[in-house]
Amino acid sequence: MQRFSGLAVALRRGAWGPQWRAPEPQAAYDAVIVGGGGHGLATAFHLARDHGMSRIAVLEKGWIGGGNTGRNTTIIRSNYLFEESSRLYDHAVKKWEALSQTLNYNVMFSQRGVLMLAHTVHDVQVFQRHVHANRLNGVDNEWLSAEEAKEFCPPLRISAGMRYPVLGAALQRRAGTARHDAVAWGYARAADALGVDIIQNCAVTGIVRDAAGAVEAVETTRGKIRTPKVGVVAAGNTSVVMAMAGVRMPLESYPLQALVSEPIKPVFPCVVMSNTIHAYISQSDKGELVIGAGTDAYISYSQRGALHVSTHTLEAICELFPDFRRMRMLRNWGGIVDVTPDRSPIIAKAPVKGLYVNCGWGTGGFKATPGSGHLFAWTMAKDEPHPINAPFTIERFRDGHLIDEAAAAAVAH
Amino acid sequence: MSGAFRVAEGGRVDRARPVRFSFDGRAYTGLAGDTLASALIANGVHLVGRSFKYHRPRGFLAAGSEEPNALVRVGAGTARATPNLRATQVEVYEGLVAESQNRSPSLAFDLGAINDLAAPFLSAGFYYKTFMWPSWGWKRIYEPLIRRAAGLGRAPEAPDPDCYAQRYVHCDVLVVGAGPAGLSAALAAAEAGARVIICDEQAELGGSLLDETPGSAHAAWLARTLVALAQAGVRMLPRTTAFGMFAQNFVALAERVTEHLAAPDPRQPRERLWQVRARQVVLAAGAIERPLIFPGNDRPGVMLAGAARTYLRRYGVRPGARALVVTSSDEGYRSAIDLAQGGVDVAAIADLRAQPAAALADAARAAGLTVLPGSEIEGTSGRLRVRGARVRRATGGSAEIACDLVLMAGGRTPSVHLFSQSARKLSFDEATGAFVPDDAGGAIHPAGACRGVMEIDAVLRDGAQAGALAAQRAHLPTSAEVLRTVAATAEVTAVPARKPHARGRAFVDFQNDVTTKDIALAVREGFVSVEHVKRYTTVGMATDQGKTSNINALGLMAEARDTAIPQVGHTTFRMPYTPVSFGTLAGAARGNLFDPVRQTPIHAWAEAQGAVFEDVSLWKRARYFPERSETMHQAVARECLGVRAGVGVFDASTLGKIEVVGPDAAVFLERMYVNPFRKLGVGRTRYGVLLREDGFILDDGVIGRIAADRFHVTTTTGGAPRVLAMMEDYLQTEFSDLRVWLTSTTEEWAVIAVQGPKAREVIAPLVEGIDISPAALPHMSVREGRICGVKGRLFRVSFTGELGFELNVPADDAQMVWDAVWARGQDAGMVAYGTETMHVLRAEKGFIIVGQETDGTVTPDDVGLGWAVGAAKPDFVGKRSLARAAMKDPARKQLVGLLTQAPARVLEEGAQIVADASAGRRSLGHVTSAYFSACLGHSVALAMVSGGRARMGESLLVPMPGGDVTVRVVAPVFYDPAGERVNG
Amino acid sequence: MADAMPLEAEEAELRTLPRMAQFVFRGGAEAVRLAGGALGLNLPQQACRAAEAGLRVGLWLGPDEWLLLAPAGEGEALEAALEAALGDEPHALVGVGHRGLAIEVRGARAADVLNAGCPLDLDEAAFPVGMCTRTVLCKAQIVLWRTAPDVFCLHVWRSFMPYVVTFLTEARARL
Amino acid sequence: MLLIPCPYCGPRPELEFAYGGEGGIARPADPAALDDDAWGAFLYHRSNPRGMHVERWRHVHGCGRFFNARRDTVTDLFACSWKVGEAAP
Ligand SMILES: Cc1cc2nc3c(=O)[nH]c(=O)nc-3n(C[C@H](O)[C@H](O)[C@H](O)COP(=O)(O)OP(=O)(O)OC[C@H]3O[C@@H](n4cnc5c(N)ncnc54)[C@H](O)[C@@H]3O)c2cc1C
Ligand SMILES: NC(=O)c1ccc[n+]([C@@H]2O[C@H](COP(=O)([O-])OP(=O)(O)OC[C@H]3O[C@@H](n4cnc5c(N)ncnc54)[C@H](O)[C@@H]3O)[C@@H](O)[C@H]2O)c1
Ligand SMILES: Cc1cc2nc3c(=O)[nH]c(=O)nc-3n(C[C@H](O)[C@H](O)[C@H](O)COP(=O)(O)O)c2cc1C
Ligand SMILES: [Zn+2]
Repeated sequence: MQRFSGLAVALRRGAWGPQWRAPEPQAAYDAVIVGGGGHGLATAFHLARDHGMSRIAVLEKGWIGGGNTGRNTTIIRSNYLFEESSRLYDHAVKKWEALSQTLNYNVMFSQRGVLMLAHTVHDVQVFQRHVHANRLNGVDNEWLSAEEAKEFCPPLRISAGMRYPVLGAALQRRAGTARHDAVAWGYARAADALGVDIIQNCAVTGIVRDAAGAVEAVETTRGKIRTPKVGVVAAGNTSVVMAMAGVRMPLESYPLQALVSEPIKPVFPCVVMSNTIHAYISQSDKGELVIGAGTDAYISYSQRGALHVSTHTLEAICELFPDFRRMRMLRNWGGIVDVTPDRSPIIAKAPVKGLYVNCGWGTGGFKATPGSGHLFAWTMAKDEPHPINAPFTIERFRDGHLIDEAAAAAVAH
Repeated sequence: MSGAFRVAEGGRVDRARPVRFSFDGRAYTGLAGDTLASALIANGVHLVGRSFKYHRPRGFLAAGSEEPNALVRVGAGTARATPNLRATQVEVYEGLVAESQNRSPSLAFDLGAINDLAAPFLSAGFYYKTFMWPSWGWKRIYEPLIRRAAGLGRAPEAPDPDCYAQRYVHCDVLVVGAGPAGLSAALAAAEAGARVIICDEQAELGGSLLDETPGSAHAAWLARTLVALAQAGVRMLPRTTAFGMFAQNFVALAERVTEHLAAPDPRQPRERLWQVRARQVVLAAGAIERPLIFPGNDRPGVMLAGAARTYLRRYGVRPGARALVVTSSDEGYRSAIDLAQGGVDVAAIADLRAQPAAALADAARAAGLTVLPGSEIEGTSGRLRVRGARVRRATGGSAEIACDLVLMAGGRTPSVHLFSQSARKLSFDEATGAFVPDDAGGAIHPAGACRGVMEIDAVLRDGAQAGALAAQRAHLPTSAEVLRTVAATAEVTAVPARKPHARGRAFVDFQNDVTTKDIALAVREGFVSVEHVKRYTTVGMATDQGKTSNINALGLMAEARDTAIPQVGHTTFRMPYTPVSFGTLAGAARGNLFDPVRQTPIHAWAEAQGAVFEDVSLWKRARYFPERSETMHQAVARECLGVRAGVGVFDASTLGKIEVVGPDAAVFLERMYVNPFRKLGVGRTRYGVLLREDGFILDDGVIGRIAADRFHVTTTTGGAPRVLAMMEDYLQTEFSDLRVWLTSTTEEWAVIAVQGPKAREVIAPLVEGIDISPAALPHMSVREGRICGVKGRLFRVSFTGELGFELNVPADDAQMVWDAVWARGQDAGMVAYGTETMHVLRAEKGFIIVGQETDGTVTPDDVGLGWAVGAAKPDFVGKRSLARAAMKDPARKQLVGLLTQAPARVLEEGAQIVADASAGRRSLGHVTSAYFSACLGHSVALAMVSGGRARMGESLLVPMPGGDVTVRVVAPVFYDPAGERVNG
Repeated sequence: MADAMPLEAEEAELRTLPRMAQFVFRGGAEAVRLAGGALGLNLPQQACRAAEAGLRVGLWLGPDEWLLLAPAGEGEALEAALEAALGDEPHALVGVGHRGLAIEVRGARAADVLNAGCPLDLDEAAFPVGMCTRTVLCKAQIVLWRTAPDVFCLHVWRSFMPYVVTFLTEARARL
Repeated sequence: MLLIPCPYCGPRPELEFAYGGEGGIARPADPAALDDDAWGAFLYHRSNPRGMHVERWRHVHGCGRFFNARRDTVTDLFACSWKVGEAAP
């Protein structure tokens, strides 16, 4: 691997080779990861690095990072309500803090702080419950008055005459954003250096099981590949892939939209989220305002959403930040998010031997990427979950042990 | 005089109306009809911006919405100044103030240009490779630096004072683009009787016809056609960009209504969003000229040839004195000849092709122009404006040609943006060297240049056929089957860019400073997919979204990968076509139009009393009624004591109400709620708990049986729509055997709760026809009768633990009844109380609030409502789920009361509960409600605690930032545990 | 309100309508027949159509749902008459005379004003006189009924009325 | 915004509708007879297909009726819709 550093950039003057190879698929691998998003690539990286597995392939039907990894609003935080969740997401935040060094790839993790606005008495109760729960679990989260929130984020409007006044906000200072594409590329480069084959334009079209029902191979658009272990990390397409093994999932896939403004000089120092009126906003290092919109009401694989969903979000943005009303939307896009009934992910063994699934991150899995890859690799390698992901099974939907973050916060960015 | 470069006559500007404006503080004069770009060019100004990354000086590339360079901030003051507007689209008006961007201290001398010197280190993706050492460096040094360099313009710094409007509209045929193709389509469709809308992003309809000399046949056709369209009732929308195309021909248009006016009518919206549902759409969006790739192709004075022609013919300005025309297409010749005729000295036509069409070359030579076939441009010179270009001849040797204008004619790229947004396929057309719409079927009809038809008469025919076909497909009677017979004529031949041989930086994406080298580097580093190259180099990601750069970038990628453009593919076209203001998309939704504000019939009274309100779903509810300078706690304490000691009145009108009527009403409720309802007597009420099918509490409320076949069901305020929707769902799809109908009566009845030991004496004189004695109207009963003379329903219920009544009266009569109650109550010391007091009173009694004690993870048993569950019922919604393993776990959280050691200490709602002081201790639960109880003289709290009912009497800890607070677990009823006061 | 409008009053005008007796009537074919007798009016069976007889109106809202309108004073008597006529025939009759209020938008540009927030095609060919339906006006639900080529009647739940009026007033000013 | 074919009212704008999830999943007549697996599957498992999807909609701001529809989840276009209780066309 060509090492990246400022010095190397100066010396090489652009004489760089490929960041990863473009290998032909081999006939067999020890493990196959379906899906070359951040989670899939991170899983492959950890399988290779931590578990000494060398023959690993990541199969990506399009281009790596082209799924939700490449289309999210990059909000990273760990101030979730339930202990299981905050442990899971904080595991990831800790890894984010070292990720550029781990990968030797600058993923631009920016701990600029995430403010979650409370607009009603009920919001205040809910967020204060989060603050208390997080503090007990060692996760930073603090309560700000409306005035303190405005000081932290000057463009925020907090006047009393608003339709939904700002009553205060929960602030996680360690939270922030990262450069989404770099996460996929950084993991790909690091995994490739450990010998992982990253195979793009290779869609998995079937999962072959042996007489005993165990996974034996995958069918792909580039031929059949034998493997005893298949890890499905296909986000919005999980139901489709799992159906290939005859497994029905507790998932629905919805279009989720985001948009950016034209780039402007820095005006927005942090990340602001309002679950009550559906506004999620930060400013990228290039200058665009990055804004998250909602999901459409119906399941869809169209990777775009309806106009009224974006307009609804911009109404909220203009209400909270009336200075931005003359700003202009530059580009809007959609992703396909796979949503579980309790809005918490599944990182688990599937009910088929040799089949593992990491899905259900819905509107909020980018933040979990480094942790998720680590835990899923563990689960695949040892054939049993790591204690952190042990609660995130498929069976919880049979037994009723839900981890219902949805009940506490409408959306989980 | 409106500038030294204004030609004596011609163009569509109004020479009788000079317009004064300023740019970077200097005053200039233009003419009505000018864009800011044409007015500046008329004044000889070409340096108008700095590029994003290298801060290179930039001028005008184009004359329309595809402009990548000339972005300016327009408008005076902090609130209205708008960044990143294209000078080529901004119409000048008297007093317009414009400013250049992304430079400091000035446009001519910009310190940021130092980046240009560092360019070798700033190649594509350099930041992923650097800034990682030392590990704290990113956060403390590099990121702040990078962030400071971000962005182009400055955001407005005060709230936008303007307003925006929106409109839905339907039509048979929507025509996008009003060039010759669009206009002839609109005319044909209108003649067939269709309801037609035609829009164009430009200030005038006409498209490329606006460049025609006045008096020419085509100019005359334009004038005639506009009149005919108006007469046919076609809705014509200039300054209106079709920016988004969605499924089923749903098209979003943004109209700039007042932006071009010096003194707009303040009632007019600044912009308007049109949401069009069109049966058929004709896309006649034209084509965009391509730049050529050569070193120094970004210097001010390097311009698209077609744009130069537009400046000359439409605006009457000469974009320069001496031009070198560089072309890889036939079109460069036409532009060169036209410009020469318009008084521009054309130094030469440098054709990159070895063998230009002989006829064209001859025509150019006949016009006195020099043609240099097989040329290559090795570079341009000049600092803030082009001074000359080096041309290498096919015959060998290169020469410096002095010029202040380099015009590029790289062929035209059909504008397929909207077609592709509609999720339709494009195919690569070798002749035009561009992607064109794949089919002309369905309900979307590309026409004219946007499908590669370039020759004007063919365009007119193509448009007319598209319009007629669209009308026919919209089911309008047309005499004969309409056919599309015009073939995509590649009038010009052009190939997308190849890498130049000459050294030096050649720009592909002008705004984002992406060079040919960046693209080559990306491919070399393994970013092979077109989408990867886009993201690694940012080509096509600037505010112009690659309108002029994308196709050239594809050519370069194909070359680097040694393949062809169709194998490279193209990036995804997304809305908006050009940027759209947030305000336009948000429309009128601000303040009280952001979301409806629902108020009860008593609201005005409460407001007059000085009530403080809180938001609960869309409702405003009175939270407390402070007297004089009371704090909330003081007011609440007074209100609580007033209710317990005497009587209080509370506006409960926001409670959801559903009238459940029909012979099977009781059976229906029995299946929906956990409680039994069949045997509930007429005139009796019951507290009902509603679960989701997964067994968790969704809602609760009191349900009264008004008649054998009629129930009055109440829900929580926020839950009303949800509960009704869920009931309809079960009724219509699962229990459709039942003869029951549901009607929302939330707003029919206002609800006045009168609570307290003196409640009966207060209401007694107001009630007619109902015996309200304890025996006749026991707790949990309901009667119909007259209250203050109007038909009402009187419930005897209590959410306070006191003797209580809820007067349901018609909403129109509510204030009258309230006034009567209030007047009667004065002798009894009546207080008006709000939701906060209501919360305290019910907490003292241990009554839950759905959403506060419950959070979607709570079963009836968890909150001590196991008694309500009709265990004998074979089924109800959620019953089966209660039998799952997790629901029987003894460690489930259960509702308990908590008492603090220090009586005055009020716990924080949401605070966590632990068993001990050890490190790593785990949460046992949390405080759901906590108040100071003025009646009891100490604080009370409700909490959900793991295995809580088995912990009665235990001491637990509540960790707080200042230290743990010790609490004792008690039963969740603090006041009147025997429940005798309701009988009062 | 009036001076903020660039339109001539007759182009689009908002008017509050007098209070009416209103009922939601639900039931099957036989109930509809019996109710029609008591009402003196055949309830429309065609989707989204209104039927009128004198001052009594039946608006089709759903396949088994009608909104009945009558002069304010007739409410109690009409209710009694309907219940008597319907007897044991399963049905639901619920008084909603206080739940909603009605306003009228009239004038040559009434449809344009409504289309600021109502996504329906209000061309007379698509939405003829006599058509009625529940629909939305931006963020409020309304019942929309075209009573004449240039006149629309809107039934709105009372707490949404300030929103609807503000919305329409603003829309009218911005046409 | 989709144009949704209400079997009672005809094609109407999406804003008038509420989505009702996958269609054809009837509530078991006797839930108590189901084991936890079957009950969990009824509650939560969905086919979530890429392609044709049978789903429920309610014309909530229209006639108020629930109905069934078949829609392609890739193009979002409706193939047909039918009333509750009717057979799928
Ligand atoms: C608009 C939007 C905003 C969001 N905002 C945030 C946010 O602010 N914060 C946050 O934490 N999260 C956010 N998310 C969620 C986050 O993006 C995702 O949870 C996360 O990126 C999922 O990563 P992944 O690697 O699992 O999935 P993906 O990146 O989607 O990767 C899955 C990959 O599988 C591939 N694949 C699918 N089927 C097959 C097959 N049959 N064969 C081969 N390959 C296949 C796909 O092509 C894809 O590349 C947002 C999502 C969206 C859409
Ligand atoms: N100007 C030139 O030098 C030139 C070059 C090549 C061809 N032509 C001629 O152009 C004609 C082609 O006519 P045409 O009608 O196809 O194209 P056109 O360029 O004349 O008209 C297209 C119109 O669509 C508008 N438009 C594009 N996208 C839009 C959007 N999203 N929303 C609203 N408006 C949008 C443009 O502003 C333009 O007015 C031919 O006659 C051809 O000879 C002219
Ligand atoms: C955080 C973030 C910032 C983005 N910034 C830009 C931008 O500045 N310009 C741009 O054109 N697109 C931007 N995009 C959007 C991408 O161009 C693209 O639309 C998105 O990755 C989805 O891919 P698709 O549109 O090709 O389907 C951004 C995307 C993300 C996730
Ligand atoms: Zn309907």
